Amino acid sequence: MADSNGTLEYRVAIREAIAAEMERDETVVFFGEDVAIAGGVFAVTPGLYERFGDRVIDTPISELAMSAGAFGAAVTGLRPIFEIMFADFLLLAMDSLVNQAAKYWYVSNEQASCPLVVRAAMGAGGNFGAMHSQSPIPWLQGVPGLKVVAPATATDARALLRQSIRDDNPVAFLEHKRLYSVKDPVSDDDPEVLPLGKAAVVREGTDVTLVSISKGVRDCLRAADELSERGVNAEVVDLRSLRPLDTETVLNSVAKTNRVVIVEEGPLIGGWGANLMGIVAAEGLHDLDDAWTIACPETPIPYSPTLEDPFMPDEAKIVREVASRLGVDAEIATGA
Amino acid sequence: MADSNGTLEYRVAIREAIAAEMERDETVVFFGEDVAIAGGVFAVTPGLYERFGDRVIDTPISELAMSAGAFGAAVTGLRPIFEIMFADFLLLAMDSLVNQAAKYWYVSNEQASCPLVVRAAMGAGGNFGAMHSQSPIPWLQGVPGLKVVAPATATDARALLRQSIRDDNPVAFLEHKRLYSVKDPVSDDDPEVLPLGKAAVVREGTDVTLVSISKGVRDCLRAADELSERGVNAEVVDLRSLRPLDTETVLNSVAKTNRVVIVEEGPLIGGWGANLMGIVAAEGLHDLDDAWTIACPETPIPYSPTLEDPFMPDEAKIVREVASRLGVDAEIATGA
Amino acid sequence: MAEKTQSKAQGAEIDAQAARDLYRRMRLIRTFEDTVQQQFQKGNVHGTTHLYSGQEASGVGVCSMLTEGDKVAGTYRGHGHSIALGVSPQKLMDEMFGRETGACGGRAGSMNVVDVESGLIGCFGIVGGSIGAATGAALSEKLLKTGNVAVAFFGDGTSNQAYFHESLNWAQIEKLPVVFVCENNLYMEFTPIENVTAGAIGSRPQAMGIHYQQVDGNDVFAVREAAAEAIEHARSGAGPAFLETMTYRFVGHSRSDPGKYRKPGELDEWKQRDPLILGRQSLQERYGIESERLDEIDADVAKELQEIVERGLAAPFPDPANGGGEFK
Amino acid sequence: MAEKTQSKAQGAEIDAQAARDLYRRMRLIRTFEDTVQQQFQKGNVHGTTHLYSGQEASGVGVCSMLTEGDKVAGTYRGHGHSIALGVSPQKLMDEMFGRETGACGGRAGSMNVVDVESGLIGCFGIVGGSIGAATGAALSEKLLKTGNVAVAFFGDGTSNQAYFHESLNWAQIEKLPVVFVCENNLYMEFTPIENVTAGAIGSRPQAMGIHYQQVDGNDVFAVREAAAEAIEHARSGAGPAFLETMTYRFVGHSRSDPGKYRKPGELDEWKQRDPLILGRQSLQERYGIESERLDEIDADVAKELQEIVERGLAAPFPDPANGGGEFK
Ligand SMILES: Cc1ncc(C[n+]2csc(CCOP(=O)(O)OP(=O)(O)O)c2C)c(N)n1
Ligand SMILES: Cc1ncc(C[n+]2csc(CCOP(=O)(O)OP(=O)(O)O)c2C)c(N)n1
Ligand SMILES: [Mg+2]
Ligand SMILES: [Mg+2]
Repeated sequence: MADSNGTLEYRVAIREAIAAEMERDETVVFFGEDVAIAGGVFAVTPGLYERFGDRVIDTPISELAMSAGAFGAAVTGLRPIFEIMFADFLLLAMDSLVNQAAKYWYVSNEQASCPLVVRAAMGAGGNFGAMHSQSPIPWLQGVPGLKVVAPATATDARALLRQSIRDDNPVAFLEHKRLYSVKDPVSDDDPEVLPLGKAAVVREGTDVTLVSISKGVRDCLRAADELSERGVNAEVVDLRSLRPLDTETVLNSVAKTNRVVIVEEGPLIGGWGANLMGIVAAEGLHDLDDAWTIACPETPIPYSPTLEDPFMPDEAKIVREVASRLGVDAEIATGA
Repeated sequence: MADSNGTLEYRVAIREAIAAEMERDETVVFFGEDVAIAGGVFAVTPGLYERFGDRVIDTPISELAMSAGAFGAAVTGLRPIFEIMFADFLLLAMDSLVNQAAKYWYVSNEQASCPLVVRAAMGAGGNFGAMHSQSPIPWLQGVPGLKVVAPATATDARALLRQSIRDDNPVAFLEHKRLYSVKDPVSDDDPEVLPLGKAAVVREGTDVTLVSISKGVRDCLRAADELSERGVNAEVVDLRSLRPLDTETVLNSVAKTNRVVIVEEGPLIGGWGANLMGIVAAEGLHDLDDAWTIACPETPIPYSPTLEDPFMPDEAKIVREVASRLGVDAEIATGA
Repeated sequence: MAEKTQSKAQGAEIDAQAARDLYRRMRLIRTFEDTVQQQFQKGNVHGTTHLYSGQEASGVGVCSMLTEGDKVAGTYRGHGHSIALGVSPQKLMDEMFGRETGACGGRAGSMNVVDVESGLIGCFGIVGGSIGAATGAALSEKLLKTGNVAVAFFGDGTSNQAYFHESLNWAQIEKLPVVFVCENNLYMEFTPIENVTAGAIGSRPQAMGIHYQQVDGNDVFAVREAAAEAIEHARSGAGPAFLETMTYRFVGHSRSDPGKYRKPGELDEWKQRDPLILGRQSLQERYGIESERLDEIDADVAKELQEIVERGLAAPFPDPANGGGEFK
Repeated sequence: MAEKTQSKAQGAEIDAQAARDLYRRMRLIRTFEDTVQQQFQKGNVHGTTHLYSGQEASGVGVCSMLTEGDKVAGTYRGHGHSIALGVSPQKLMDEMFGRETGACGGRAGSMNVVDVESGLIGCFGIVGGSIGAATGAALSEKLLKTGNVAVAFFGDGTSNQAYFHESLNWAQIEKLPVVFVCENNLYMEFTPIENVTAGAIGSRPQAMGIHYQQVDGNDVFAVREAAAEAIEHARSGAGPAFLETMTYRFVGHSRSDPGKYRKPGELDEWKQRDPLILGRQSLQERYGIESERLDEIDADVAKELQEIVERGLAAPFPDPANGGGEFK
């Protein structure tokens, strides 16, 4: 629901999506550590336990049992949503997600689906240190059968989470911690659901295509604003999901702009950014005049603000790199 | 040691590397499930327990404790090697590998290193089914601090494993199951160790660069032989490791051939192949006339031979695709 | 699932016909496994297999006490769990053969069979997976108020693994209707279980206050009785039950197994307690069924397996063009 | 590490000076944590913090019984473990401030501190990590025959997690010299531990035959005595020991915690058993140390912390150009 300013907070959007689907479908259940009585450590889920009773469950610190429990429940009639508090802890749950849930529909010869959603808070920028700041996308993207969704706005979060819950196979739904408190305008036309695997051109442009997901999209949009003041007209693509991966939307944009910059919060090597670049390059090689990826250094994520800030692929870095490669004055472009 | 034909079996190469390093350095220890008394389910490590006694340890089925145990031992004076029987089970051990071992040297501000090696048998082609056939590279490559090594030949395996054991930080050492029984010629000039992160041009050519790792390199070499009969002169690059990633060797080759084909046993989306392609494309865009990746379908790995065989990116597929894109008669090229 | 429905009505007490069925099912598993072994050697079964030979009374005894809608999670040693539950041996053999007519169309293979219609949510090639999955299935049964239970089969070696600990605790906290069946065949692969396990396995569930029983896993009637109690406990809402069936594997752990780890004489001793021998004795003693009648069953099963192999080898292989494309 | 070396020689019995040191160290932790809290509010400490206030006797009691070369693995609630072990509070505070002079040069932050020179192999932000790491460290001590032990600190809620089960079993099988210290503060974050834990935590190590003791975790002398026994057990080669210290957290779980989950009156009751109050009583009763002497210690510590903050805030931030480049 919109607040009095007509905006919706990201964390509220998540809560509303869960509530709406639990209302709509009795088989939807939700569990995680301190998600019920306490309402979650990021204050995302207060009120759900009061409203849905024993369908909202506080669990022990047992990430693997949660993941396997969601799998077992999903293949026997429930549609579980479960929360892994920090995405970094997904590593403890991965055997079940990857070896059980992601493979079930295919290996069972399509006898049965496995409709589960794992939600997790990801991302750096909050000085949480190396084990509470990672993006899990590199670990998860190369798993056929596991969809990976990461919304950039509150309204997208609501619609994509509702669709993820309705999806008949496993979805990793990743919420960037730096987005929980952002607010986005809502309107009556906002769709109830958005399809998984459909990217969006969130800003039209002609000179260069900026591609990202989750928080990175917001950085790209701000960078595009700044670049436009320097005469660079950037198009921005929000991938919304990394599996399924909508390469077509990216290729169409690149065919127009002939330049692509992919912005990833994570390492270059083994990251989704260069992976997408490789797919785009193979298919659209002769459309490309320039192409590069802006990612993080190849180290763990440091704690201190003076180390973490420059570690991030932020707006300033995007503006600087695009301006310099496109021959626009970088100094002016960074707003200095 | 070479057998009477002057060749070395891949599994023996692994065994010799472990034995040589245990001999050389008393702090090297080795543990895993049934690796000691039974000598390992792939018959890789018989004799080590008899030779090194309590430095070779049979463990319970506790992949996470093994991984964390290796970490704790590595930061307090041992150099553990441990075996995860099938690489698919690495998912159970990943929290410690990624959140503890890979980050230690950096996060501790370089106070201490974490010299451990995790060995695992990976790969499809043996009809082991979806949970015993995976390549774990997509899960592991995007982890700064964790080296990923996967040798293609017995002699490389020996030299790379010895160097991995000597390396001061964690290495995932991946052995393709279909390679254990291959034999490669040995010579007195074989190096004792090979550096990690250095690719090798294992066949020189001028028309197209084929890039792979592990078993894929052997498929590329055979494909190159066949292609040469059709007049296509392929260069083959063995990456040897995927982190560090030797993009320079690939770029140098591509500058010469102007065409690159990357062959990966794994999915395209989220895979290392397209990731490398993206890095190469960004740096060598204007050298490239053609570029594509040969990977597996985006599904789990099927069991039945009639499903698994065509699932693999094998020699025939490489020949067919290269021949067809280079305008050589594909039918002849496939050897039909 | 006629047998299962019947047995629910009766508790562990059964008539001669049902008793004969128990024996038949154990024989079916044994002959199935012998056949898999032969067919493996002929190159018709691929990859690897883990046979259930020697442990038949455990799976058959437990599954014979289940009822319509109950769920089972088996292991990579799952042919026995599957057949005990009522999965068609034809579909199972066809799966081993990698045929389109297999339980999973040839996609799964020996270690990962799923058969939803029988309640087999899956066989789990990765140790411990069955425990986590059955716990989740039990969450469904509880929240959907079905009155059903879920059963997890797993081995002794699995008690040292993450899924075991986390799932047992969660199941007990949530009072889930799940029965944990630990088939203790004394070895984790080639390693004697005591070498890798601290304390008795049974003391672990007991430390969590979980209802625990240990039973002779080679005596199908003893297993039935114990299973009746365990299942009743779980079904009643009192929380999980843990049943440890003491048994022994007569064949290699998987297809390549030197068997050197066995203690001298151990295999022979256990073979005297072969579940089929014990089963025959019980049928004679309890129901007066003559040896000849049981020989007839054996012959009948042998014939059934022959026909299964013939049909299976004649079945088509799956076409890679079907499915295998974009993931749903 | 003078205190530690000394205490080894003496066992749990100590003289007045050493007793005063124990008290001082507990006060140092408390004041350190209060200071972190203040500095967090001022924006000088970043991210999140989990304070040890109320649990001081546990860490100080255990670490006071360690000797040169012993290893400790702490948790995200690790400032107390670190200071108890002898990590410089200046280096620790500088780390919270994100400075180059911090224990890890500002790379680690509150949750992941490593201080090799003190034997702190790490603080583990991910629950259970400390257990696995200390078990591995104990493998080193055993195979390298150092005569040292490794200690894992962790909370009650962590007893439901994978690392706990797998590592305890392995440690017992291998008879590793590791002491598992479970600091039972009654809550897993905001959830009463009994809501998420089946049975008593202590019955779990006992089920594996692991030496187990439970002790009043707010009485530093009681903890010392129990720790002496546990450490001696581990050091002797008899295998791991498990010590459960019963205690209570006086502040929020982490920086944002409404505290609504506490039972009425519970906090007040525990505050009467504040380890610092109990410590003062013991020092008076056992050693006749007057209250004024202890007030002097308090004042001294307060001054020390003030200086620490001043120096810390004057220290340089790390330069991203140093390190952070290619991984070794
Ligand atoms: C997580 C995991 N680790 C290792 C293996 C390899 N493995 C397959 S069966 C087995 C032994 C299991 O022993 P137990 O639980 O006693 O069952 P049994 O085979 O005796 O029936 C092992 C180690 C596996 N499948 N999964
Ligand atoms: C694997 C994992 N899951 C969840 C968390 C988030 N978390 C941090 S502390 C904590 C509670 C731990 O409780 P307990 O073990 O009792 O220790 P305490 O905080 O009370 O000292 C949780 C759930 C985590 N850090 N790691
Ligand atoms: Mg066993
Ligand atoms: Mg606690």
